[in-house]
Amino acid sequence: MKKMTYAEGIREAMRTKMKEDPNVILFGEDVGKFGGCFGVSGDLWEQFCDDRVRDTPISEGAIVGAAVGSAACGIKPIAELMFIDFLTVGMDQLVNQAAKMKYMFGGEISIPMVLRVPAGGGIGGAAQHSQSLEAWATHVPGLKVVYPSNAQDAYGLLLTSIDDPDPVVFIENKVLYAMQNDVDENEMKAIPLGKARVVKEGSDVTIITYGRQVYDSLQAAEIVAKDGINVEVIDLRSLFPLDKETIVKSIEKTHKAVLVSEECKRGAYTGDIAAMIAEELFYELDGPLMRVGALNTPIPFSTELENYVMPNVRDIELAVRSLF
Amino acid sequence: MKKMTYAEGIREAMRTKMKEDPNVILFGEDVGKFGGCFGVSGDLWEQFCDDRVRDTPISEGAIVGAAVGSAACGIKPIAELMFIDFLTVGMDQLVNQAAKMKYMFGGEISIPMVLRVPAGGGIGGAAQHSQSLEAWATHVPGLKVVYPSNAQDAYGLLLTSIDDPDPVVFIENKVLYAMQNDVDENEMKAIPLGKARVVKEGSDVTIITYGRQVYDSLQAAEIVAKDGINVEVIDLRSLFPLDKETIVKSIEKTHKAVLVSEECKRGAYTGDIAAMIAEELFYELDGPLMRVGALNTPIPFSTELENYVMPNVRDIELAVRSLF
Amino acid sequence: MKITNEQLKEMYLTMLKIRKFETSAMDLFADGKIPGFVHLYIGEEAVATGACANLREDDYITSTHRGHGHIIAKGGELNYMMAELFGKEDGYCNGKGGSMHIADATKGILGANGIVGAGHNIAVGSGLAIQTKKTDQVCICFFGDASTNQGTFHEALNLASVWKLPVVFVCENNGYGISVSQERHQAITDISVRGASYNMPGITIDGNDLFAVYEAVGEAVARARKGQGPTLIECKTYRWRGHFEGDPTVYRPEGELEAWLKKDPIPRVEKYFIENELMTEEEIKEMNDNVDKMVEEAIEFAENSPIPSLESALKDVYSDIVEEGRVR
Amino acid sequence: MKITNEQLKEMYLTMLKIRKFETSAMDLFADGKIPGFVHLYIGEEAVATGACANLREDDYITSTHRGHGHIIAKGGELNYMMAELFGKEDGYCNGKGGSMHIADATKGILGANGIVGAGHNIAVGSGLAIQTKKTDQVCICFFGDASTNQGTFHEALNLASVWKLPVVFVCENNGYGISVSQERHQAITDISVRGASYNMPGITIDGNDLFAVYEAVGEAVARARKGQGPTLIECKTYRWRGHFEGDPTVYRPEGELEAWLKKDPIPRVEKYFIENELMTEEEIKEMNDNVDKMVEEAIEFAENSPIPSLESALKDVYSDIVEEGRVR
Ligand SMILES: Cc1ncc(C[n+]2csc(CCOP(=O)(O)OP(=O)(O)O)c2C)c(N)n1
Ligand SMILES: Cc1ncc(C[n+]2csc(CCOP(=O)(O)OP(=O)(O)O)c2C)c(N)n1
Ligand SMILES: [Mg+2]
Ligand SMILES: [Mg+2]
Repeated sequence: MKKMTYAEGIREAMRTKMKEDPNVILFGEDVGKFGGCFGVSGDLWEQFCDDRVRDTPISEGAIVGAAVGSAACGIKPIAELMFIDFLTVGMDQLVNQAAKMKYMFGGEISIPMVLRVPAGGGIGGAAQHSQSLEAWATHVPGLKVVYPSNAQDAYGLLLTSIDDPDPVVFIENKVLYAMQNDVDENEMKAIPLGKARVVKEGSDVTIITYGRQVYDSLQAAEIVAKDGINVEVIDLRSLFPLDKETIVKSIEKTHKAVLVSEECKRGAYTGDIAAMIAEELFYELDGPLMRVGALNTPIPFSTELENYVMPNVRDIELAVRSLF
Repeated sequence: MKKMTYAEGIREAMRTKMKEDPNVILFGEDVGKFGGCFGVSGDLWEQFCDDRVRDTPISEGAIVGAAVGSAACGIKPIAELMFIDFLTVGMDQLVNQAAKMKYMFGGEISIPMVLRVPAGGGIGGAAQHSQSLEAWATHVPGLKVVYPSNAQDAYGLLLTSIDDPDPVVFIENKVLYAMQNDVDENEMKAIPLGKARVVKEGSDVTIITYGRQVYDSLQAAEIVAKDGINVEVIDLRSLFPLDKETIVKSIEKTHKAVLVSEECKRGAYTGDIAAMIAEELFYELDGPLMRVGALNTPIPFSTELENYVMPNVRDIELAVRSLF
Repeated sequence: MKITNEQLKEMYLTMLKIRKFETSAMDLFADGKIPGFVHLYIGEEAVATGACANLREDDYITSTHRGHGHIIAKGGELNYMMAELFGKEDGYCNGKGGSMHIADATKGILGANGIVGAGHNIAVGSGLAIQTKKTDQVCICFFGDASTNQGTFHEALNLASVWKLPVVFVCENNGYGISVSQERHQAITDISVRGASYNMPGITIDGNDLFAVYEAVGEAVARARKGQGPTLIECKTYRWRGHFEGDPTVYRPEGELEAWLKKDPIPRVEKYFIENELMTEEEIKEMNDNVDKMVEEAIEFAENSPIPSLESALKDVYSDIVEEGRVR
Repeated sequence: MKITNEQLKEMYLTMLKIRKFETSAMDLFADGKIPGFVHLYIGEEAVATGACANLREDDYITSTHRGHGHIIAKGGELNYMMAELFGKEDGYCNGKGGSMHIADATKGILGANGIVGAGHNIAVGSGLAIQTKKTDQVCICFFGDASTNQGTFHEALNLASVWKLPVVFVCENNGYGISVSQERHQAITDISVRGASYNMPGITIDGNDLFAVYEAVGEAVARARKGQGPTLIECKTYRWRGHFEGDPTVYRPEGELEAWLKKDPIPRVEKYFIENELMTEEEIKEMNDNVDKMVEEAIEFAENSPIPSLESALKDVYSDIVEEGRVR
């Protein structure tokens, strides 16, 4: 066991792949000497130099577009947007190009690109630097969407994402960047997409979550355990492909579910999963499908307001309790 | 009663408001002399001239941005994007500016703009000209999202949208443009946002839908009526604000629901509504929440493939029957 | 740059293929055989032809909604193209793409594109791939005048120039973006002036002059291959048809089309052949007949190709995931 | 353009307000009193000041992430600004916006903006509103050098020029976009050359020279008021601090900051006052003391302002809809 931060997990995955394959390159705003706005690329520029770790102008359309075009020509680009909020600026290239090219062209062309995007609130970034926009990406056929919750997963999922022949939106949680986790050095290897992790086994209710909310969910689970409620916590790890099997198995056992994410609740991806459960597993359920998310507001600046708007342990706890 | 097409309903609402208020202006690509790619603006340019009906360069970012900026300065702009697919190009201005300005600025500034966007498949437009992206917009706090299904509603809802102090994404269905409906000339007036319409009353199952699928749903209802299944069909008309009251009332009566839209099913807005029902009305339900949508693929070009991918009457019929 | 007779004949053949393919597509659309949108290249043949004649098979192009000409000029095969326009199984995209989405990876054709301005940055990406692999390939990016007002144009040219990427930006200035004339969509006359914003060479040429296009693009391609960076070339031309088939072209001033018809790029080359005794009238006629046959064959190929199977609708969304289809 | 002594003193006062407000914000951020991101304007005061001195209260500006200077120069009030930086209820945005999102509709301040390049088209929209209402207002659009590579820059200038909108585009070229120097983000030296792409006048001036800024922007504003369309003005300047507070500025070549510190725009004006006997050393000192007091008051105001009520988090998402809050 050794300690590793989430940011290091991401960086080391990039390093591993870049050492392995000269066609893996990284670019984005200030990812070079500066080491990335959140320090994620760190020293990669020193190791791989200007040609393979490139600072770009502020042109998100060109960043995503260059990823698409280079991927179409046999490169494995990793493009970083500084905040997921800036996806709005490069959305066409992701949605109408990257996601659809393979299909539109009858399978002729693959787009093995990774788009890394830091998401979520909690750093006082206010409305334009704090969004959780994974639901947009999951709604686009052709995209894969990954959202790790810890260093080991970040490492293993990014290895896989870089090798994946399809475009992967790799969402990173800003607050987790600095969080240290224990990693098993013998397990530093690729993790397949579409395999959720049962973080905590339980028999009474299933919490389905991912990213930062895995930690809040575990805390909530601990709290209610004192009252004899035995919670199972599932970390989805990849939002698409979605590990339906693990979800089904858990709900067949617990018959209750709470879905938790940091997204504003209206239109959240958790809604889609809930809808899937309500359609396909209805007869397994013995209580409402509870959902916890952020309030339906932009993220406010003031720390107190932000904390109020964002979901927390107490919200999860209350949602779980409401089922008993 | 007189006949009016959906496109005419939209055009006449714009005409009414433009006559009433010199601050209402329309702009977009080819909306002037050309009359709009789908002929929606028609003769408005002849009536209101260059200053108030403006052709723009191909610059969706500038189109949406100009709407935001002019709205912030007291104009009531109606901006048209040629296809909702091009929202990807002007997404930042809609999501990070229009939707958030009132909130970020503490209520200081309102953005009374309407963004008109033709959506949906059915015209052989293929992957980049056929999408249904309403789910993205509904996920953004600060936006209102309207989706009329007929000429009278298009007229009445657009009147309201133009007057609304907040940004409204007004989604128009391409296939409906040419469809003629009976309109009641005495009822040509503003329709409040957030009021669904019960298109057909029924007692056995509720179909919740909007836009083009209202017609397919009615047909499916007719088919199953022969077997004694009495379907209630709700046309949401506005996706946000959502008329929860009408949904709740109906489900309290029928205890069953089928949600239908043209969106690809994964991440569809119908999922969010289903999740809301599964959370808040669980004990009213006596069967799974069925959802009908497009397959999770980009929209293919060939007519046969497109028809296969898009939801149709038969899919709705089967979903309804599965509940009995 | 010297053009050999063989090259010239090859280019002439290409122009004929484009012209005749497009004329047929026009008729087939009118007959209801082709669904969706069709944007024809008739009148602009010299641009794609002269430009692509400078490319190797392993070079790349990006194209637009008006892509048939580029694709033919880069070696696209008429049979597969026509079958795609019909939405048939043997089409380039197995019927999933249609006119606006034809690609051929084996020929470096990175796709027609339904999004105005999207090709620019894909071309930049292609240049980035070439630079990363350190080959001497190049990419030509084709685009229309009106697309140069899209933010992507600006971002692409800026990035290509900062990184000195091997991309040649070929603007087809046909005077319109749908109904909006150039003077109404930008306050400049020569789009090539925009090169200066990126410290990039920019020139304007007669896009209906095959020789001029061949030469200007040839120089730019040579520069790009040597790692000397991108170039912007504006080719003034005109589309004879409406923006898409069905467009009544109410926005055209009287006489404009007629004036441009006189500048038809094809007879200009024929005249050169005759005057320089490179081809006889008969040889020209024979070549025309051959191309007519090719196009007829393509139509037959398309007609005979099956409608795609419904299950195929579910394929190629991902490399490794195929979801379930309809029960119905 | 003649500057009266009163105007000049007013401008000097504005520069002092900016400098001292920013210096305090720097300290307060270091002390942990200000959360989030803070981008300071220190060193660039002459640009906002000289530019906005040409505006009336009913004119508009759009601003950036580095917005404090613009807002102060357009009449924003220090108390409300500081309270907003603290995230307090009496802040301009009731604590919901923070440093990057301050607006004041009553002063025509259309908002600082966290999205690089987003202000450009909002300014265009403002120009469109003015043109629609047929008033003689104008809008100044402030933006950085690196933002001129954003597609929005291109689209905005093109549209403003085609429609002859009353917008003055003022570029603050401080040589960097975060860590990337201008030569690494664009292949040009003078951003003003980009005006030519839109047939728009473009000039480059010394952005640390208050007089030069006042004059150049004054001419552009006059043109705009007369309906003669937009102008692009590039002001060469430098930010003394890191990109945001906390930035270690590893990317700066040695000596660069020191050279620019010598070009401090404020002593240049003080020198002018003394040399032309418009103000004495004492008067200058007094003015400085007054501004110090203003800023202290602003801090006190901010400290004393309450934390916003939690329910306020739900307000102002819409004009007419307030959703339910947390049960917790
Ligand atoms: C992003 C986007 N906006 C608008 C359109 C609709 N559209 C298709 S072609 C076209 C005009 C393009 O003009 P130009 O670039 O000059 O090419 P041309 O058609 O003249 O060859 C427009 C507006 C589109 N397909 N994509
Ligand atoms: C769309 C977008 N991309 C990237 C960023 C991150 N970012 C904030 S400021 C900045 C640099 C801006 O440089 P410039 O425009 O020159 O302004 P300056 O900071 O120098 O005043 C960047 C990259 C952002 N806020 N928005
Ligand atoms: Mg054109
Ligand atoms: Mg700068």
